[in-house]
Amino acid sequence: MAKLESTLKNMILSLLFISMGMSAALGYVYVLTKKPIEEASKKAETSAITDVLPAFDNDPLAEVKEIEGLRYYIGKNKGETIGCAVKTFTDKGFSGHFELMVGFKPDGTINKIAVLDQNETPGLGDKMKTKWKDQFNEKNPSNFQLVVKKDGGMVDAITASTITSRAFCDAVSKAYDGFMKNISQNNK
Amino acid sequence: MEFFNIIVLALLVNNIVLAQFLGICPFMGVSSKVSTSVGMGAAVVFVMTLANLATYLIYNYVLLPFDIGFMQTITFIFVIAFLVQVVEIILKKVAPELYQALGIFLPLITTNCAVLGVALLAIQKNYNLIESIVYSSSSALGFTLALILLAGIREQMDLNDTPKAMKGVPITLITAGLLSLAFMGFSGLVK
Amino acid sequence: MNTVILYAVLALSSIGVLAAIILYFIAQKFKIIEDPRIDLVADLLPGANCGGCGFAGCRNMAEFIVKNETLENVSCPPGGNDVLKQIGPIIGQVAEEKAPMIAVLRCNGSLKNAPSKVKYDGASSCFFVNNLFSGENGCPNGCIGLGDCVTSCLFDAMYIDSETGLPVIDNEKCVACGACVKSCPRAIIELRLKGKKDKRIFVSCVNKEKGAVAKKNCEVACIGCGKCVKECKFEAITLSNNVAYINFEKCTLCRKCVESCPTKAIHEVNFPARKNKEASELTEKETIVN
Amino acid sequence: MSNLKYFTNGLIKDNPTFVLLLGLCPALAVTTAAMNGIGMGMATTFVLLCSNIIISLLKNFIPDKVRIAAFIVVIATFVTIVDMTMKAFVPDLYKTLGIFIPLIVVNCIILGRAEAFAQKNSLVPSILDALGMGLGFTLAITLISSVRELLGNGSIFDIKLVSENAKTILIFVLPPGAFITYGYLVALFNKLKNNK
Amino acid sequence: MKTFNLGGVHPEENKLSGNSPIKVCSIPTTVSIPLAQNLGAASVPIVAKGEKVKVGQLIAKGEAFISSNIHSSVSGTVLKIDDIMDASGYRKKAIIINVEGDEWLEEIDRSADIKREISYNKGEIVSIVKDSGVVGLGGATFPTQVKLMVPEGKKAEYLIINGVECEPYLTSDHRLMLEKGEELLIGISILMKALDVSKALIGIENNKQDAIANLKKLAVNYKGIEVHELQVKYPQGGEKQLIKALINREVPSGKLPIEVGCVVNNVGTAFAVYEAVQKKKPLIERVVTITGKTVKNPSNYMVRIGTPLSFLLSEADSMPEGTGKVINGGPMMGKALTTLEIPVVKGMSGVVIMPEGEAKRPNAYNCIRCGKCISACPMGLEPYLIALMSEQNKFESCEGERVMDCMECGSCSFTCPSGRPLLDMIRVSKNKVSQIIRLRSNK
Amino acid sequence: MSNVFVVSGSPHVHGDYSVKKIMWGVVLALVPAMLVSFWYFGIGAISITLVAVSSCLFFEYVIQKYFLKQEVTVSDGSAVITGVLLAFNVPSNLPIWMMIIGSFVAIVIAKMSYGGLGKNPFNPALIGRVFLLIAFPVDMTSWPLPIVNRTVLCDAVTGPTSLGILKEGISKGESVSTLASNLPAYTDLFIGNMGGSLGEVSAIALIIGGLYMLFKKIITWHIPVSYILTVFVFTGILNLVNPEIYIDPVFHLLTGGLMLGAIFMATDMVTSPMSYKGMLVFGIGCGVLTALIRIWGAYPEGVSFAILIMNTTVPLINKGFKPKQFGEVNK
Ligand SMILES: Cc1cc2nc3c(=O)[nH]c(=O)nc-3n(C[C@H](O)[C@H](O)[C@H](O)COP(=O)(O)O)c2cc1C
Ligand SMILES: Cc1cc2nc3c(=O)[nH]c(=O)nc-3n(C[C@H](O)[C@H](O)[C@H](O)COP(=O)(O)O)c2cc1C
Ligand SMILES: Cc1cc2nc3c(=O)[nH]c(=O)nc-3n(C[C@H](O)[C@H](O)[C@H](O)COP(=O)(O)O)c2cc1C
Ligand SMILES: Cc1cc2nc3c(=O)[nH]c(=O)nc-3n(C[C@H](O)[C@H](O)[C@H](O)CO)c2cc1C
Ligand code: SF4
Ligand code: SF4
Ligand code: SF4
Ligand code: SF4
Ligand code: FES
Repeated sequence: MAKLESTLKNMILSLLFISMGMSAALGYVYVLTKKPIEEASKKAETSAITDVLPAFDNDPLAEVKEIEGLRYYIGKNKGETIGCAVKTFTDKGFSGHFELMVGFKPDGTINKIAVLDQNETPGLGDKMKTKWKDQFNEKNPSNFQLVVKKDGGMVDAITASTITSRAFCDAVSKAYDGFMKNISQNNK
Repeated sequence: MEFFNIIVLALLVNNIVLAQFLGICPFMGVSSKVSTSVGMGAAVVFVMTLANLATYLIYNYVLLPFDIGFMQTITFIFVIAFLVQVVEIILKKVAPELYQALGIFLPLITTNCAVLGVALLAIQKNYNLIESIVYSSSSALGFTLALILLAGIREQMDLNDTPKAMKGVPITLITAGLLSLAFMGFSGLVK
Repeated sequence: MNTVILYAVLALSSIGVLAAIILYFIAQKFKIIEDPRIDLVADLLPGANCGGCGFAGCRNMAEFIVKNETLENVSCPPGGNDVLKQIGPIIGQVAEEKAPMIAVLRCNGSLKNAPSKVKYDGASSCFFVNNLFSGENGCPNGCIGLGDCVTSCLFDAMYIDSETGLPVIDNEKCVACGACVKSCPRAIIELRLKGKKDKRIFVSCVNKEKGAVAKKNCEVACIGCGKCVKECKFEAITLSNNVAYINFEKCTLCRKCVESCPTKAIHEVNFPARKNKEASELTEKETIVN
Repeated sequence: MSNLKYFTNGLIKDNPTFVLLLGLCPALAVTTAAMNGIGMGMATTFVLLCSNIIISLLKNFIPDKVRIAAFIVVIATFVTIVDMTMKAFVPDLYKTLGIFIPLIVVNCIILGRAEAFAQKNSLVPSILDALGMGLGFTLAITLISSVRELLGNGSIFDIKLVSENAKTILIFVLPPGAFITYGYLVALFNKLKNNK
Repeated sequence: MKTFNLGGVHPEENKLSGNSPIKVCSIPTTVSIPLAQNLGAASVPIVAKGEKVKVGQLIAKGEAFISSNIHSSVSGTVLKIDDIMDASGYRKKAIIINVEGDEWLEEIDRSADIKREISYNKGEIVSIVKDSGVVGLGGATFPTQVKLMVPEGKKAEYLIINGVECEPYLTSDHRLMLEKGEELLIGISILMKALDVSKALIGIENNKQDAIANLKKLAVNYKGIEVHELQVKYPQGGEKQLIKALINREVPSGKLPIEVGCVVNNVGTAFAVYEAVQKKKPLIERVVTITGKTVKNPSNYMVRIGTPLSFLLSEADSMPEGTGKVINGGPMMGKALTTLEIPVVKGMSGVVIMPEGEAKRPNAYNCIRCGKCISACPMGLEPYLIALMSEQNKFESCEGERVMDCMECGSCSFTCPSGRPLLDMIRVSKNKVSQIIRLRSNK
Repeated sequence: MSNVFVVSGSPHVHGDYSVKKIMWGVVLALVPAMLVSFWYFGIGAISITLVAVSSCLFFEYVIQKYFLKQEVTVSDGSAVITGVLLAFNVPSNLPIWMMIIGSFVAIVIAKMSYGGLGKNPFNPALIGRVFLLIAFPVDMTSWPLPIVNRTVLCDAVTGPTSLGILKEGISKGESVSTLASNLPAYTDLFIGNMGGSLGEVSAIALIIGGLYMLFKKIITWHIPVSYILTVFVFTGILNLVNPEIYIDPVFHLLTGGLMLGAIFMATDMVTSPMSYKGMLVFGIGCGVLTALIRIWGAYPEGVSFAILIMNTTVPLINKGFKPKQFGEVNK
């Protein structure tokens, strides 16, 4: 079969048909994947919350509070508040922005921390994803100074990544302050 | 100061070629002579700024209102390809000499990830219209800068008889690597 | 839900149609008349942009072919005759069937045949030496052996034999682009008919000096004695400026002249060995390089 | 040419990454870990395959003047499909590959192939060509990313080969390392190819 | 002290023969007088085989505009006109004469008297210079009469006399200035008259104090002639450099000295002009320095043109064992010879003999981009760049780098720490570029 | 005559410069600084220097002999300079294997890949050093403190460099005057009694070497002087604006590798411009970048990066700043 000539009519028609067909296909796939995408992002959040809080039986996502840019997820077990996961962030990282999920026990003690989203340098700043962050577990910022040792605090910095470590502390402090101000009183 | 930050960041610290790996194909292909790389750079600055303006408008005034953000990629690339073709046709007629110098690169620009990449990144970074234009033009200038530096070095290497095994692509890639190594010195200049 | 699909279809289609219309009108308005055949020809060329044809890249050659509508004087070494044959119909020409050629070195002034009288110490360039003096062996027309031809060959078809100090042409690789011919400051290399079964006969000397002088510098110089001219029944050999030349279009490869030359300046290549033992030494060893 | 040849061409003779030097950006950007290489390669192969199929089927319905536009629409569609699918089902990989998923659109390989091949050939060779090219690309970038992961992180496919505290040559997972690794691999590839 | 500002080098001076007075070389049994002895077209012979000639008799005529006459330097019979090896390294036509006695043309004044007053006018001087076959003896052998005909619209202000002799080893000009000062100054006055200029400047490097003193003393009697002492720096003898050093004017790229109102002549040329005009003696002999570190008696000889070099060397008893290189001219610009069987010609100011060790060039390595060649180049070129471009056959680019301005002084090759044969490659480029230029102007 | 004459184009004599003389001259000029480093950093410094030099020589030999198959020119001394300068740019307690990697990068990647001496666009020693800095940031930034004539191989006492102290402090919001007590005295800085890379510490030793090279005409004054002067003026102006944030320029001159960089590394003829004008532009560029990076960049020390970045511009500078030509025709 011969190729279609490049007349105006043919050009428009063929492009039109292709565009229509393709965009219809796209729209269809979009509709199909919409749910799974939402679920996937929910799952990521839930699993982070699960990571940082002690066992809970409610759906923290349902009771999320958003105050001043931080999100608070309350975890309850048999109706009793067992803690709060705070989604926090900092812009002071070596590569700027990164996000953490910090789990607090009702008294403000840090339970665990998970790293959500970060662009720090592989091998340097991104070591914060490793065991390094476990040093915060079971520490209460009221007596555990969230400042790297170099600056007179109590946190061991990641080697050669003081900037990241400082930013990490910044994010955790932000979460702690917010938690103390907005959540722990409310719940008391 | 905000603009200054965007410019320094895009031009030096996060240079789209040397740190973000966008537009490597033309970076490798059109960097053998300084004069052509200047032409290519100019073409990219022009197209990239124009494309960013267009994609910004389309995204914010067509895709978002209709809630079809997922059509981003397809509409953007379409608009870019369209723009490039228009520029090519017009250039061929209006400035044939410029076309002789840049003509072959214009099709290359469509297939240059930098243009689409920067358009996507500008949306991702939530820039407003002016920021987005500043960002795209300084990214393009960053591309041009890297391109011209590499072209200078390649011209010099051309006279210098590089070892056969390394000649051509390998040594160009390694030079780009060392260029990127040097550019890491800019890191932290602005946040 | 379906509105999403609807919007998507509408948005893309309208952008598409709009773009097509604008593009069409712009294309009309800014139309340039360029011979479409240029594209066709350029598509056929190998695209190696090797410059072997003498143009700056394949497209330039395509433009030349189309503009002049001729295939005369053009050749594409990597593509060979096949490509020209394919191009022919596009420009309404039949490619001239060119007999295959090959580069031939017309000098045998090896280190042994023409020993060095002085020593040269400087830039490795035949061109330069040619301007400086007659060369280490004193022959003002002979091969200098610094390999300007070798560097000019884009096809790796030449190398300098360290024993003879002369360039050797690899029959397998040579595509007869003639780059070496142009690069030799002494016009020693010639493109000659490849010959049936690669058989060739030629005078391997270009020295224009008088016989005695030439002979003093180089044992195998053509001394212009004219014996071969008399021997050749096909009038293929001419003598001028004290040196004989065999016209390859007239030569029938009968090999008579080879034996007649007192200085063994006429070379035969790729002939079977002769019965006569002495003469067989004349047969140039075929160098086959892998 | 036998059909098989269409397939094998992309692997060595016309390897998109080492010989044709198309699609350099992903080959440098996402190759910090071997896994990324595979993911990117597969995504690209998928788009390549689908668009080659559609284009070779549609080629006669597309007038020359709009052929590029039409190719782009087709390719962009499949890219967006991949994009959404990966977002839904492999969100972690999706995150690391980042902007380079939508950029498959412009990835010169695909355009190059659509222009050079699918437009001129029928269905079967187009499919084989797409598979060959895709596989060639995948193998090549997986190779690059393995080297980089090994040197820069001491691991391969996330399996640590050296102790947790051992020092690795970080720079290989950073941009300069990408260029340098790629450069030497191209040199090596040329050398092996020429020696054959 | 004056000198030029840009570039320049200072090779070891080695003026070994500076103190040895000019000796007269005896006459050989045959002489070969090449027909190509000047820049421009070769001369056309007007004698035939078997013809008898006298000393000073015209034997070949310069017919082209830039060409020059040739006279017999001996008396005898023309043996043949044949190809002989000459200093160019190729065989060229020469008139070969069998020497019989020493019979001069009558009109030539062979007395030692100095003839001071100049009885010819401008036009007559030029035609005598032309008839006598005087060419530039500074090395370029440019026919002197052409220089004396200042083109329409140009005006000469200064006559510049080149007594610099910046080449290491050579001393022929030095000895001439010392021994023939008076004649030299008269020659200069003749040139001044021919050019219609009122000022002549003699530039001499300060390693020739005796010559400077001698000329300064004599010059007081000559109006308009000044002697200038110059700092030693190679290549001050290059005419553009000399003009820059003496009157601080720069000859524009691609232009001749007359552009800035100068005509430059060598001291040897001025002396030859004196002899031609005042003594009716054509250019049949010249001073040649025979020198070298291994040479027993480095000395200066007055030699008849056409004398075989081997004859001259055996007369000077100076062909030491272990000779590696014999150079026609100085070590910076001279030409290495392939054989001693070549005749002395008008352009031969000296012969430097080098032992094998000294003759060996250093091994060449990569350019280390040290820039020494740039600071050495008196023309402000970038020799490293031109040489690299030339190696890569990028001759169009070479033209853009003004390769044609290079005067082949060799300062660049001399300084290059990597031993690169820069000038060799630049010469290739100059040749190719002039081909390109010729092709272009033919189109 | 039995002699075979040699024929060549002119000139037939050659000056007494040679690559070997130049390179070994630089090595000699490096000796004072080397001795100071041995004095302050002891065996660590000696072994690091030895390892760097010998591995540079080894890599160059292997590549020339077995890969490029060309004449081996390791004796020209350029690889020795690269080795010494590389060693000068690292802390004396750097693990040996890292030093070997650094030498590999410097010689194989930065130099021999381009074809060897004279062809590399980037300063090999600096490429080696920056590569190490980015690859092993921890080891490359823990500096042993100088102890006069010490003999312990790996001393545990490490501390930041003066510039490091300054940068840390400023970034925490402290002022220069409060930090001054932590910084070494200027006399110590001048003779080299401070923490830092091997060879960068002693300004006086480096200057002596520089004067020697100037005297021997190995380098010209243009790059070092314009470089140092630019840093002085730049930081001086900032110091005048706000002395509490920007320390005085003399401190900048004496710390970090400025002297080492300006005298030995920016002057590498291979990777610096050819014309005097170009050299001045290069020096000023290095100066501005050094100050920028030191004051606002992520790294406390900017010399290596500044020189490398300027190296990238050298071909363009060479194109833009040609030497003055004789008889230039003004258009
Ligand atoms: C390529 C590169 C990436 C870096 N990434 C990080 C990073 O992710 N986090 C960080 O804190 N510092 C990073 N740095 C900064 C340096 O490691 C710097 O030396 C360090 O922040 C300061 O040293 P200290 O942590 O030992 O005080 C990076 C530097 C470079 C060159
Ligand atoms: C083609 C040509 C024409 C010349 N015409 C003149 C001229 O008209 N007047 C003049 O004074 N010199 C003329 N010269 C001579 C040059 O100025 C110069 O003296 C000569 O080339 C030798 O100079 P050198 O020994 O410095 O190379 C001419 C030279 C050439 C090659
Ligand atoms: C590099 C160079 C060096 C020269 N040195 C001398 C010199 O030392 N003495 C001299 O008389 N001419 C020297 N010349 C030749 C002069 O440039 C010029 O041609 C000559 O003085 C003109 O005079 P003539 O025509 O009488 O020979 C030199 C030329 C060049 C290019
Ligand atoms: C004055 C001078 C400075 C040099 N500086 C360096 C240097 O900083 N780094 C280096 O690797 N080599 C240096 N070299 C040696 C040599 O030039 C260098 O290895 C080349 O860059 C290799 O091609 C220097 C040489 C000289 C003469
Ligand atoms: S044939 Fe010609 S170019 Fe080749 S080596 Fe001989 S002289 Fe040189
Ligand atoms: S350059 Fe000569 S030898 Fe090489 S391919 Fe061309 S004709 Fe043959
Ligand atoms: S020979 Fe030419 S390039 Fe070299 S220094 Fe002299 S004038 Fe300059
Ligand atoms: S003098 Fe030699 S090494 Fe130095 S720049 Fe010139 S050519 Fe290169
Ligand atoms: S993949 Fe080719 S420009 Fe990015």
